Amino acid sequence: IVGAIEKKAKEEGVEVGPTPKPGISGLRDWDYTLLSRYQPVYTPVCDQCCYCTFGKCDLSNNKEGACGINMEAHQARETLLRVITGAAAHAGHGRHILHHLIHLYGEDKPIEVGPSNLIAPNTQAVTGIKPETLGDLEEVMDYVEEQLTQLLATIHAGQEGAAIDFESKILHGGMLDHVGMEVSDLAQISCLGMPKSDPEAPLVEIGMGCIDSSKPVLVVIGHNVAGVTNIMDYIHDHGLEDKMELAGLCCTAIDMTRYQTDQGQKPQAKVIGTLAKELKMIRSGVPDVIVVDEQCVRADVLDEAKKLSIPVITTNEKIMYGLRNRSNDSAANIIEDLSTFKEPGALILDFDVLGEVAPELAIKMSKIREEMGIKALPGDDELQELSAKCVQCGACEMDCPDNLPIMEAMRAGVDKDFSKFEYLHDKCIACGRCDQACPKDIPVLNMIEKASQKLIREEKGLMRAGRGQISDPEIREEGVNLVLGTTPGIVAMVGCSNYPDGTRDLYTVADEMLKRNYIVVMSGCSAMDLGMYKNEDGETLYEKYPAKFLAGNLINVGSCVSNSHITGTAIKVAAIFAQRNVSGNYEEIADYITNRIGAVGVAWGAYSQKAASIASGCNRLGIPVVVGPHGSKYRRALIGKPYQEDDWKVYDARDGSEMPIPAAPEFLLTTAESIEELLPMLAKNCIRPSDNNMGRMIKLTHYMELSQKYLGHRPDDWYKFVRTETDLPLAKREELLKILEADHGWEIDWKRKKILSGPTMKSDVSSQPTNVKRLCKGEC
Amino acid sequence: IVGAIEKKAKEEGVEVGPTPKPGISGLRDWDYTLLSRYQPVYTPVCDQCCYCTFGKCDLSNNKEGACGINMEAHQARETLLRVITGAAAHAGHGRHILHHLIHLYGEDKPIEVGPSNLIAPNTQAVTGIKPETLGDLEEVMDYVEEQLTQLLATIHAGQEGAAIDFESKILHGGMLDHVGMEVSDLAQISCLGMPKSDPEAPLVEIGMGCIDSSKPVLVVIGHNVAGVTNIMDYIHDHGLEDKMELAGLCCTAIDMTRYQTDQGQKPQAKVIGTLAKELKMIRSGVPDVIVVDEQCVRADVLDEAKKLSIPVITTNEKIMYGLRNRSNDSAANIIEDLSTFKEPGALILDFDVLGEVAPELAIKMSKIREEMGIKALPGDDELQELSAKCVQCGACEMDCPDNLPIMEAMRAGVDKDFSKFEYLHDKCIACGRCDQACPKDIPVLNMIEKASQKLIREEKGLMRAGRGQISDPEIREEGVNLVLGTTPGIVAMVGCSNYPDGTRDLYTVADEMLKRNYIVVMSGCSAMDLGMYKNEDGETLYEKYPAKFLAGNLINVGSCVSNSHITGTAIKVAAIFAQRNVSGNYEEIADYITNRIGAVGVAWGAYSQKAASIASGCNRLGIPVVVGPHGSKYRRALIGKPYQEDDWKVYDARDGSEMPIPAAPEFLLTTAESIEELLPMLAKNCIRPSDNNMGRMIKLTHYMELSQKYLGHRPDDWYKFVRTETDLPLAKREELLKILEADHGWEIDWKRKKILSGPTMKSDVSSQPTNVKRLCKGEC
Amino acid sequence: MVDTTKNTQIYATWGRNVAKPVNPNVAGKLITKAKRPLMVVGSEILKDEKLVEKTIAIARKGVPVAATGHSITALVDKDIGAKYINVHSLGHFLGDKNWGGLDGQGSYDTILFIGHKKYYLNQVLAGIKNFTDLKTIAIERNFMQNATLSFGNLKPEVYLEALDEFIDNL
Amino acid sequence: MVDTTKNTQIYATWGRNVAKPVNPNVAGKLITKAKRPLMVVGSEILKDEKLVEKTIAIARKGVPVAATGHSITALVDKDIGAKYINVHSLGHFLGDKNWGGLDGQGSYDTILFIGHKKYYLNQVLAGIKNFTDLKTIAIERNFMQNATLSFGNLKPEVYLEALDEFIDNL
Repeated sequence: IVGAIEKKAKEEGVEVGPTPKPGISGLRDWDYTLLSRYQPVYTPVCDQCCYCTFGKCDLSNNKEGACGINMEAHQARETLLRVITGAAAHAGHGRHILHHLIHLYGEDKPIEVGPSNLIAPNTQAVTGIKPETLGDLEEVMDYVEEQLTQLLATIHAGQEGAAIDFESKILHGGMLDHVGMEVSDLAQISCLGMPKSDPEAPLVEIGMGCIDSSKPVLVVIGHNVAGVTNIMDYIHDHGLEDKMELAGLCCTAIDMTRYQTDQGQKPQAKVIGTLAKELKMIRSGVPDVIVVDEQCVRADVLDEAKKLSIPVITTNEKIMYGLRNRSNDSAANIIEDLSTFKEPGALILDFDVLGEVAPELAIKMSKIREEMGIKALPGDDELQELSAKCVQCGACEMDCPDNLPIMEAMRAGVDKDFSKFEYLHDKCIACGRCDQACPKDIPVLNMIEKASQKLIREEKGLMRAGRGQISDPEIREEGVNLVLGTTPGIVAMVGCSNYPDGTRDLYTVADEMLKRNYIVVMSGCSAMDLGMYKNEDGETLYEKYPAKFLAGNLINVGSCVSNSHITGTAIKVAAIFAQRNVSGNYEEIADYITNRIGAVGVAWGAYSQKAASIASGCNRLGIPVVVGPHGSKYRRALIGKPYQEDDWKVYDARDGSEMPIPAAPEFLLTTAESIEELLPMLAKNCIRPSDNNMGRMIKLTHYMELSQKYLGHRPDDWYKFVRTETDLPLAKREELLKILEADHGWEIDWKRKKILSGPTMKSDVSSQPTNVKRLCKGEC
Repeated sequence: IVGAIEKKAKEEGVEVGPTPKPGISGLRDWDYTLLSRYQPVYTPVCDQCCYCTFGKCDLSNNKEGACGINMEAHQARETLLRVITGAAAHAGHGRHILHHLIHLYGEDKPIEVGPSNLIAPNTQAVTGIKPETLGDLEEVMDYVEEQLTQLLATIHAGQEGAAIDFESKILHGGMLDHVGMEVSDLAQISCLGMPKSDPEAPLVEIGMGCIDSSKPVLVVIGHNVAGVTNIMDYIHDHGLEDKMELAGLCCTAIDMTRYQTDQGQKPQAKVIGTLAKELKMIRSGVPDVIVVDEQCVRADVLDEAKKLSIPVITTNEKIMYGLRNRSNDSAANIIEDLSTFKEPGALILDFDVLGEVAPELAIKMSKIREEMGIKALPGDDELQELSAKCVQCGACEMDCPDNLPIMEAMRAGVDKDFSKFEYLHDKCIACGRCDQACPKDIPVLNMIEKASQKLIREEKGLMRAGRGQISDPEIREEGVNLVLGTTPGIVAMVGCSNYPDGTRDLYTVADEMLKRNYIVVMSGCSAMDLGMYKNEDGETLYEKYPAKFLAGNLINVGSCVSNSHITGTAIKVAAIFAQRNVSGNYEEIADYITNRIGAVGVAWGAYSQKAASIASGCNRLGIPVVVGPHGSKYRRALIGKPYQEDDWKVYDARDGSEMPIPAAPEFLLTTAESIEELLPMLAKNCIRPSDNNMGRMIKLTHYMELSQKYLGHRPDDWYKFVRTETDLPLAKREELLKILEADHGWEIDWKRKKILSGPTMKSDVSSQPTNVKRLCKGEC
Repeated sequence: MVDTTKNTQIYATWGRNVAKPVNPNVAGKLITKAKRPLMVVGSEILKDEKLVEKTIAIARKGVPVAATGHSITALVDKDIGAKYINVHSLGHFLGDKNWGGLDGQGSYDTILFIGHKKYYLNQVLAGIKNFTDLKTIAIERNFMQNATLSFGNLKPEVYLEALDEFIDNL
Repeated sequence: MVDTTKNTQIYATWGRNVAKPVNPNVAGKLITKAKRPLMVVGSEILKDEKLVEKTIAIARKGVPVAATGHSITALVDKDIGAKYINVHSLGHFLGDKNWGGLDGQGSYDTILFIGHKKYYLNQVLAGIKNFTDLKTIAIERNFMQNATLSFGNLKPEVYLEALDEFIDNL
């Protein structure tokens, strides 16, 4: 099979590297290189293993279970399972939408994603395939599915026994995830008229407050826009745009607003928000019909909707809710049955039928539900009564994932002070565990929502529609600044809405880094939440900052599967700016990125297995990722030891000699406690060996300033990043030289303001840092 | 894609049914039919969910977690995860060996598995593909991998929310498993000279006692024989057969003994035994080199082997143990490094290198280890000392999966009575949890093994080498007896060695059912353990009973992947005896089997996820499976309610009318407490609606006799299976008629010894029971 | 008075809902008070003649008996109306309000367990615990964490004493 | 004397190894006896000025301070030598015998925790519990089940009292 790739490549004059379509062991040496510097840190979520029926087994204190596995290896295995689950979610999505689009547009439909030649950087780096048509993507998916099956096989009892090899498999799974995501987005961008590397992608209305509940409201939840486009077409073809509201939750919402906007058209839908808004939206009683597709859809949608007489339509084999398959029925019959509540919903896998049923049913249900006088949230008067029911047992707070102060709100509620419920609103991720916990059956979540109606009505913002990948010309323009560090770095804010302290934190982080000229890249739920806040001038950050791939710009690449464009960007810098061969040449590309591209991923509210696989895919490329404190429950971090000098050395590719490098990034995957801690971490971990003096100076300045601003002190380790006096922040150069002399014993030539001795690293712009011996001169 | 299948089928004159390559929803209606009669019964292994980082969540009392999923749906999801893990293990194995064999023999190598036309019953029923060459199997694997990825995707947070649809997905995963297994075995039988539907497959030496430890001993552990065949070739080509011992553990052992025996050659290796023997074998110190491939290999092999200076060679990407990849090294270098203990082992993915290294290293290590005087088990004198160290704290018994009476053995050991350790030997599955638990670091397992040396030396038996599938001519001969019930049923004893009360139970069950003329089919670990016991005449059951596909015969189909031939047999009966169309016609085939083929699977020692997926694949075909009590930890059974009359009705395909059927099988998946309970269950659950009077009489006789023999009573429900007097056991007909009259109020014509009224079911041999409305006359 | 509540050591946990350790007299009174109790007897009683005796003694006090596994072999002619049933099926039927019970008299409210393998019974109990409102009482030698109430882990001799006390309180 | 051992309710379990509930005086004495203690202070102390005070009081008794998150903002000029470190990294380094500690004086033996989010600290502790021999003591408002020793769940006012008593016993 690999032979065929090389043959095709030869015909096209493309050079194929050593590892097209790598198997599990294909990049193991590279993984071992990374893992020797960044050690796995295991924080089990459970001390037991319940995989097979020898068990369950108690593995505490790294004991062995009945199959001989120890805690360390099992934790790595648990992590691998999460990663391949995430990768499968994306790959499954990709395969589904690819089937669907090939069915509609044929195998020969060209891939069109903007003004790029390197249109599938992840795919090409991994598989060696340069896809040109939808049909070409099928072979890519075959490879991903084969490898995921191999990885899932290793989860079985009695397979891998070594934590380190599970770790290598984790990185393999993460890499596959980015290929699966890329295929998904390439296919849909090409066929569904989505923006193509467009810095001027339109702004989209977002927030619960932007929904006009006086109209029929059709709400779509999920990640896979395939069927939703038929609904949008129907609404458009029948001129229903003004007669109803079409709004989405989660990434389907993002992709709805990308649909048919590549020619400057207006987005045809609104975004409600993230997974954290799902239950709140349903409980509001506003939706007249709910359509779900796949991924990040609450499992209780049908139950919750049923209580409020909202019909639910499932449209994807991954979520069917036990509903009857009506795919071969007429729209009229289905609408009749659902509007008379014969059944609480239907499974419709035929998207033409779906396209008609969903909007028509919404229009019909709107009247019916109004006449029924559906009552959703408690009335003003009830809030006090409900508060009084509370016996202050603390069950809700014990069960709340963030242990929020609910009892306090109840106490105040007795005195008709509901402000404390309002305080909870933004911090609450609307998981509903409080409701489940309350022995008095108090609808805690509904009380929070009711008390926050004023806030919710004001939840109106703007999000830039997902622009797709960064184009080759953009890379050509900005690549050099990234590699030299004069653009201080890329901060990619991705992932879900499981924030430790509310959604506003995202805004704070993005604004701070944008002001400092970092490129901030958004995707998925984070991209949505960022659009919910406005500055003093009433502007969202999407309005405040431009959206090119340039320092100080704010980019939304798109939905969850668009995350592949973030890694794709790094690969493109290596391929286009540095002219490295891409095809099947993953290790060299990853090595280049590791040493030269200052990018950090942040998944501050990460909750999902997909976030774990996305992060692992970044990690294999040497891109570090920080997750919020809930991320500690991913069980496994990759953290280096800055105090172990031997770990921070690379080869100089010019002659294969060893050279010391700064301990940055310090980790590949870790957590932070608060955004105050996060901000200086971001700056510090954008430092790379390849920084020139100007670049290092800029990065160090931000690191030191952010430490001062958010942690109230100058960081202890700032001097370790100094190679020469020109690396020092200009404004404080003299002061810092004094400290270097006094506290660290460095020798300073005060006349010329030069460092004579002290630094462990030399400043040599022409050095070529690499972790891979074979890439050194005279090696191969 | 499906279009292509139908086109090819048309060219070949094959009719393709409605569901070639079904997606997740393709057979959902059939699943719902099964699930309405056999309800999921959830017995959680944990009350919590730790899938995503919203959690962990407490789901006790069927509460909802943070994503909205409830306990029921989560348990179904947990089960699905186990099932697809098992299916992936087989599919991953299949893909690996298929790649390997295509690499060696080419895409056009014909599939040759014996005198059959229907060579791939599972594959053809599911995919509609009739494979003829190795290359044809690739498309089959593509389908399996695509579907497994789709199923793994549904494990992700925020996907399926309904338990019933997870259940349908479980059955889908099980079905895929049998396709993956079938591909694996078809490929290896075709290329590796394995017996081809051979009732005369040779007998193989089995047991720890049959290893000559005075010779160099090379031990192979795992399931995938691909690399092992190179070792066998090397031994053969270099005439080393008599100079060393080659022995295997787990299914690799079974497949080693199948290798090159299809022309009547002698097996070239010995079988040590199951997973439960792995640790005992290593701890004995006998192996000089250990080679592992994949699946059911203890995770501590390397650690345990290292302690006894046994080099370990890993040969498969699924298990690499962190060992250095020496695939591109010379055999001499590797042997040098391992024999000087520079490294504890090596990863060798090049099977030519492996073929040389493993045997040569074993020969070399044998001398070295002898000279070193490696001491493995404690000496006779030490046993008492170690017993005396025991403080009777009970930690070992608390941690033993079977809570075996270890303290008692220790107490007796103080007085030099080691018989109680001997008693533990056969009941102990050698998991080693006792060792891990002991606060005094007493090597409990080694003590058991040492005390049982005499027993172990006598552990010598014979197993019939795996014969592969049941051939078409065999089906033609026996099919009618199975459908009419005159051959009372097939008892398939499969799966692992996690028995509740020792290995001998298997022998008891098989012998009892064989005596009663059931066809007993063995595979995998069960096939091995059955060969370990001899009757009074010193015969194993494999010697005592013939191995044709006829009543009262004992068949070993082969290794774990050969389980596909058991379901394949049922499919073949429908296709060949009943002339039902097979291709892409899964539902009709399953419906036929459900109503007409008296087969029960028993996985008495099931421990693995593979056992769960194998069982689920049987279940989708309507074949019931009983697992031992440890199987309750699979979390989910499928059990019907015999007292709910409406659940036990089918259509008569002649006119679509409803007809009552007996409540048999009563379950699709359940557990039994002891083999005494199991035996009558087996007989009862072989009863089918299609039994003719002779068949029903035979089956009922066995059910009643086994109840009497093993439970000491006549079963309460025997009369429910009586349709007419000729269904009654002949010897007791009069007595039973009296009971029917007296206790159940049936009307009897005593003159003609006829039942006049009473039975709920009619006896009508020409009725055509079906669960599928569309298969009734006038429906389609 | 035997204290059966002291040692509740376990090997693994299910979650936060754990059986309350119970003393024999309390357990006995609860069974007496139950509207519709059922004693589920497992095959492990066959390993000890004394256990068989005590099981029969409990049954004679009027507690209906479900005999699982092959425990029926020791109970079949003892005139206590013991009925064989598979314990996994029983777990399923117990959660069904429409089940007529072993005797057609309707469903049960309090279930007593004796003579079961620890790992097996804990699974059956995990189902009952999470999906039904039934009260389950384990009078086994080992602490059964998924019951509503359970004896702790007991020494063999203490266990027999505890059963006697339990019987006295019926 | 405040009893901090009563309420050890938890939402979820990890397994059979659970923190021993500890009283303030015992916890205080253990820290005093420790060869090389370390107090790890989380950002949650910033939510209550009183907590900051008590943290500083503990430090003043000679316990070295690792400030995680942004707790350093309240500790930086207090002359207690507090050093910032990420708590996840700290968990990693603590298990490394070759780590020189925050002050270069070598690794620690007893770790005290205050001011952390419950779910976050329990994860860090899960790592320390399973992979190191360190003794960990949580003097938090909530029962931290993965510590070696922990206060139970406390009311705010009781908690402050408990801290005072702890400080008195240093």
